[in-house]
Amino acid sequence: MSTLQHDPDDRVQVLDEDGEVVGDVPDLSEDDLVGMYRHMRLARHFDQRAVSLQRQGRMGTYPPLSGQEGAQIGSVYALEEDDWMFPSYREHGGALVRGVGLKQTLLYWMGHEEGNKIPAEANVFPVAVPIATQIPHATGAAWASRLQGEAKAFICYFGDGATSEGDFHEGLNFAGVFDAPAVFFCNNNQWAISVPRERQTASETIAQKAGAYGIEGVQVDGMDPLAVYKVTKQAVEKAKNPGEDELRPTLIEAVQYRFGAHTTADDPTVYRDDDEVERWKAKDPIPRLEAYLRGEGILDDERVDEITEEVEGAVADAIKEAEAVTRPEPEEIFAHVFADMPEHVREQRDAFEALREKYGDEAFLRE
Amino acid sequence: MSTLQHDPDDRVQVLDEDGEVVGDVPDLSEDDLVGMYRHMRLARHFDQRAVSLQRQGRMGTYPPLSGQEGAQIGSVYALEEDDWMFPSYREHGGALVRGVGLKQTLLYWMGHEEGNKIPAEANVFPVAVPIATQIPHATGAAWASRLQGEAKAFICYFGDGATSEGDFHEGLNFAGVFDAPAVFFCNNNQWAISVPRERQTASETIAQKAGAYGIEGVQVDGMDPLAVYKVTKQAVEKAKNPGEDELRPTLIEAVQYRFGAHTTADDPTVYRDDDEVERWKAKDPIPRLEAYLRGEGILDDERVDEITEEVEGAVADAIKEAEAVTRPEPEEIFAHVFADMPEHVREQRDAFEALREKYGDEAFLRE
Amino acid sequence: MATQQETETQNLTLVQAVRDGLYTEMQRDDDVLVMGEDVGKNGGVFRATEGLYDEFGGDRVVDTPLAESGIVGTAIGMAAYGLKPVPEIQFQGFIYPAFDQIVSHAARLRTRSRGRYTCPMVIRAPYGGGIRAPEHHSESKEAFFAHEAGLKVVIPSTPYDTKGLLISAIRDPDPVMFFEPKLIYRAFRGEVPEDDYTVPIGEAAVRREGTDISVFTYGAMTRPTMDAAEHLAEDGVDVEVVDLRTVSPLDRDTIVESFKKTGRAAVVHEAPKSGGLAGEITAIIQEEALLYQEAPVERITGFDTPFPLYALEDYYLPSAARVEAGIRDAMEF
Amino acid sequence: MATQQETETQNLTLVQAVRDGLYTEMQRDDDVLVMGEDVGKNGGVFRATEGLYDEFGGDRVVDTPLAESGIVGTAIGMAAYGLKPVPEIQFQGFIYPAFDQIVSHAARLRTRSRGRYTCPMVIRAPYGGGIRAPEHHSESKEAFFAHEAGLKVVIPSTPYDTKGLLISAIRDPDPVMFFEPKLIYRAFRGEVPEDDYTVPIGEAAVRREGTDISVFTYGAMTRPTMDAAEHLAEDGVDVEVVDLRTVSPLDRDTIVESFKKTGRAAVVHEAPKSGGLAGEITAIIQEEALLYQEAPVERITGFDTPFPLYALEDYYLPSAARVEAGIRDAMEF
Ligand SMILES: Cc1ncc(C[n+]2csc(CCOP(=O)(O)OP(=O)(O)O)c2C)c(N)n1
Ligand SMILES: Cc1ncc(C[n+]2csc(CCOP(=O)(O)OP(=O)(O)O)c2C)c(N)n1
Ligand SMILES: [Mg+2]
Ligand SMILES: [Mg+2]
Repeated sequence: MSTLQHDPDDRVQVLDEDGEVVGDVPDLSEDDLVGMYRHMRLARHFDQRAVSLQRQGRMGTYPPLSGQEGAQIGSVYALEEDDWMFPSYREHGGALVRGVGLKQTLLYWMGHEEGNKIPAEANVFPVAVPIATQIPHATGAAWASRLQGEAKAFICYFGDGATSEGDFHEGLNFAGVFDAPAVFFCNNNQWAISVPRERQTASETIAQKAGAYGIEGVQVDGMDPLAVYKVTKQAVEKAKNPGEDELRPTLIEAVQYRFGAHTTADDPTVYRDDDEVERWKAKDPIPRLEAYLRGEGILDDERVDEITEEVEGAVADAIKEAEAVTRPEPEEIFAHVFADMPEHVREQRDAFEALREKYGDEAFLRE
Repeated sequence: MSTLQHDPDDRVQVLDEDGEVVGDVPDLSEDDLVGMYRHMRLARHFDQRAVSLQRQGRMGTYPPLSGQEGAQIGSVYALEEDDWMFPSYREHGGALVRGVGLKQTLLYWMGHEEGNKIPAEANVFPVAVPIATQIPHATGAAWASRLQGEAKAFICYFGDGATSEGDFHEGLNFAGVFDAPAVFFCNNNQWAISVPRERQTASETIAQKAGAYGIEGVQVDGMDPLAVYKVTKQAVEKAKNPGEDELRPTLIEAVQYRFGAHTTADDPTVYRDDDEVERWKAKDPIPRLEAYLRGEGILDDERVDEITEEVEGAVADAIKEAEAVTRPEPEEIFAHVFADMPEHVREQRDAFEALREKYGDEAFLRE
Repeated sequence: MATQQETETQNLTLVQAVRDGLYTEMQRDDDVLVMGEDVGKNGGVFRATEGLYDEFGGDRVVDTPLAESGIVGTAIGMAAYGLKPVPEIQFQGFIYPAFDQIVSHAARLRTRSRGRYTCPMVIRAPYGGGIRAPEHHSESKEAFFAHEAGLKVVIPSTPYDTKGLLISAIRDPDPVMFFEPKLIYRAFRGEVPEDDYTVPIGEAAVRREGTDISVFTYGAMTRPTMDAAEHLAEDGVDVEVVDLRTVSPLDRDTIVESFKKTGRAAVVHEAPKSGGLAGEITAIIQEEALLYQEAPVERITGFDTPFPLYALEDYYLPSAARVEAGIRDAMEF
Repeated sequence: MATQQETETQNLTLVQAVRDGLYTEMQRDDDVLVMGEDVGKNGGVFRATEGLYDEFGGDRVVDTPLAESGIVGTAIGMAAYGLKPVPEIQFQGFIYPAFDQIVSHAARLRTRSRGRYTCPMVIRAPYGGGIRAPEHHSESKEAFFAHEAGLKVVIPSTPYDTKGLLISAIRDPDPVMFFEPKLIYRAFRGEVPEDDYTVPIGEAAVRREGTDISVFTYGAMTRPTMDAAEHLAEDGVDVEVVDLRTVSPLDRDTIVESFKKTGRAAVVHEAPKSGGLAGEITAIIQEEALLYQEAPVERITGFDTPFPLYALEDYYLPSAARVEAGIRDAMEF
């Protein structure tokens, strides 16, 4: 029986909270296992640095991901080169693996238009801030790909809160009807800002919502990167080569927790207990994978120290590079509205430039 | 076990296609049984006359209901006096039972503003033309009623096509979360204009979509008025007095067929076979209930003839009254935009009246 | 015997020209696909896609579930992935569930990705009143879309323009809202070339030259406007009628040039007055040509009320009589 | 020692005045309830509902699922059923999923039922740029709502007006869009009576009298406009600043009266230029007072582009310098 066909109430797990093996370990090379660990460490360290940049006024609002590395890294490792990723706004970790560099992510949250320019070689869609809106996009792209005879998978990320939006419903329903090769990956981190999962919906699991669309749903321990990898891998494979009478799309509910604030503008102590946070911190995906890899002899102190150093270096470099980027020119506001700039937009740009010439840049910038 | 707890794949039935009893007959007085029959006949006859009025250019576009009387009449009979009804645009039969007269319905489809004025004593919401938009309204009203400590049920009608809209999802999800005393009644008549039920969603039943909201779903033979009554009654009772650990809302999928066109503007022969129509006509709810009532000795030829006569008289009267209503005055356009007419609206009204005075009514009417 | 001329054009209604535009472009470009409610086997509730399903099959003429946000949202994904979807929204009044996808995503995908992703998509919808349709079926809310940067908004008024503008819209690298005046879907016929050809987006057409007053209009309102102009001509008032054809971006050059010639203007649209295109056009005129202005620009529009049920719709819609009265006011100022 | 005066007013920020307005009206009227994302325990992402959950409980201060159409759609049902819901949309940029419920239903329930059902509801949403917020968080799209008959659209700019207008909006028998300028949520404080009081919807306020030019603005743009006016005063240009406070229906009397006095005007808003309120105001001015007009009405607005990421937002928003330059242009015409 495929993992996906589990009763949605069963939560798939490979490693328990101590990193002990409790399920079938997926087939991953040592390189991949270490790669996953390294990427999770990188995501965590980046996250901590990003939060502190924001605190120091060096960056705008930022949505932290700590606690969610297992789901992000575990799932993107299950993708192949030419598969596609449709993120929400919190998947910097996953996007990094898929080719969106840390500098780019920093620039985005620093408010630079350049931060929105996904590198040409990365099959990643832009960040989606309006909740759940990326879900129909992923369905549409997946459908288009299938119409073109390709065998690619399209993974789409969103939160538990997003499942309440109409676009979740319409996106998954279209995927079922048009048999789109999509993997809908719900990062159920228990909270939508201050609104707890139980207030979001009366259904017992989010995975069971798949039934409404005639597609499979599965719940996985989202803080167990190997379980996430396993489940996603199967969903990706099914998207490309479904069995007889099987529809391609899957809804994965990855049960997890965000350790920090919703964004740096949020104070979670207002709505949740420290106790709860501590209980979930015991499930931290990083020590869990590390314990397993140490147990398998794949990691030791020396390698871990090396990784720590690499990770710190990479983040420090990215910050340096991002901070070296100067404020974009105002013409960037006008540059990409249409392929060809219409006359009225050009006039607005020119009029503004003339004013700026006349009064100086400072006249237009608030301190 | 409550009927509602049936496996959604089981379709509740009381009478088979020949009117033979195949399930527990609900407890209904002879008066109610005859009343249901009479109302179904009235709805059917009204429908036929309305279609012919439209053909003769005496009425605008009209959405026929023939074939769907069992679901409409069966379900509204399960309501109590102070329960509420939120229709789509096809429930003239049900609305009639709830106090919206035939004349009113005719005026609505004749394009008179007055047709939109639900009588003060009828607990019925206005027709909802934009698909599925009435679903959150019903949830909101039901929720408001519960907040006020009332024990009323709110039934909301919509089609199979409507289940694809985001508002279906959001409306049912809110109902689950806020435990609203609502009954969501899906008239699955197999078609959304030309789009068949299978193209609407990949889920096997519509009833199973209830699972996404943690509420009960049930599939009923929508052309069996007694089965519809039974299921709706239980849902209404549960809405008012749920059992321990039971949520109030229910999703009912009433499986049925529209015999005629989607609206008088539609030609169904373009997209469906006569064979199919004939197969479903064999399930016609009217002869089915009639056969049962005759078998029980509740109806005989004489009573049926009386009813035929009553029904024809009532419809003829309604048409006469509706056609006697003259074109409303243009000021009706402006009358109810706000409680108090703003100055600019008043000026537009007055300016138009002045022009009409000057040039005569005909100058503004196209032939 | 058919002449050369006759074999190369067809005499089509406006809705047939829509169909012909879709057909022509789908023939030419395999990436074009049509999707929406009832567009397939049924050929569209107005028959705008008639026969396309048989011609191009269910993968390119797609009956979708009843969900406008899903239609536009998946079309955005398709467009970003290289196809050229032409979603139909059955009536403009049912476009609002898709409003978020249109304004937050379709209109901004190019900007938001600095050109990496684009959204070459045409959203078609019949708009406007006058056909005794049920509630919510008579909306004329082009102004909502004209206020969103990143969208072009096209409204044809002749069969020839319809095909040519639709083909331009499909070839446009950016999203285009294509609103079709359903009141005149079948009101008259016009010669339409069988081949493919384009009418440029963003260019107005002077339908009647005149020297006394410029009347700017579009879509179904061109007819009462032309009628009023002809009638006024009998009284010696020489009206210039400009059919805008694209309401965003507006053809400011043509508007201003015409106005400079006449010094008086009216704008006719069936959309509500407040916040409608007439205000925008008035603002442009006085920005560019105040010194030429001899009278206030008359706004001859729908009322600031919901569109009434059909028994009253003739009063709501600007009629030739209202247009004429408005023009006379401007002339007599 | 506190004087009589001091005990009866509080010195509040604009967002505190929102909270105070909600609190005051919820105290007075049990039918009023607040609903939305994070409005309960969290007190709103801007703290506009802080403490209300503790005060009034979870039935009247309701954390909803994350679904804007559901929020507004259920609020319509509640309003029709006799309650007075005050739904919050977390940012104006996230109101679009509810657009259909707002324009197709909230705005039309009274008309569509000939007064049998009504929709006394206030939809609150913070709007506008300037706070270094992420994408889609800086929208200023009041014009969308001003074009829909059946909606009132209110935008306060002072703490005093905020409370008084909010109370008026809650007591209004029809739906009101209440857009709060989040840029100035905490920018300054003002005296706000502790008691309940109302500021009438539909009345503009003259913030600064002047004789040379009338500048019409609202919301967060009142500040750069006042700054520009003060600065121009040093050069002898006497600017009248009119804070519209309600953008639909507009206070045409005040607008026209002011313009007749000065003969010149500018409109300042951060919304995009094309199809923005400035066009509507310009049209009204020339309809009512063309003969007084000495210069084109200057439109000093956001650009016709999507709102940029925050590194560029200062350029996008009309600054005092842009307002001043625009006014000078109008003066020198
Ligand atoms: C349509 C829309 N509504 C509201 C918001 C404001 N908002 C941003 S994140 C968020 C909560 C999202 O919760 P969830 O989907 O669980 O994702 P998470 O942030 O927990 O990863 C809200 C309400 C938004 N961005 N878009
Ligand atoms: C939002 C919206 N989209 C499209 C339409 C046009 N339309 C009217 S009825 C209909 C089909 C409805 O099908 P279903 O929900 O199954 O109800 P039925 O008519 O079969 O009773 C469509 C597409 C509409 N009224 N509203
Ligand atoms: Mg979450
Ligand atoms: Mg149906």
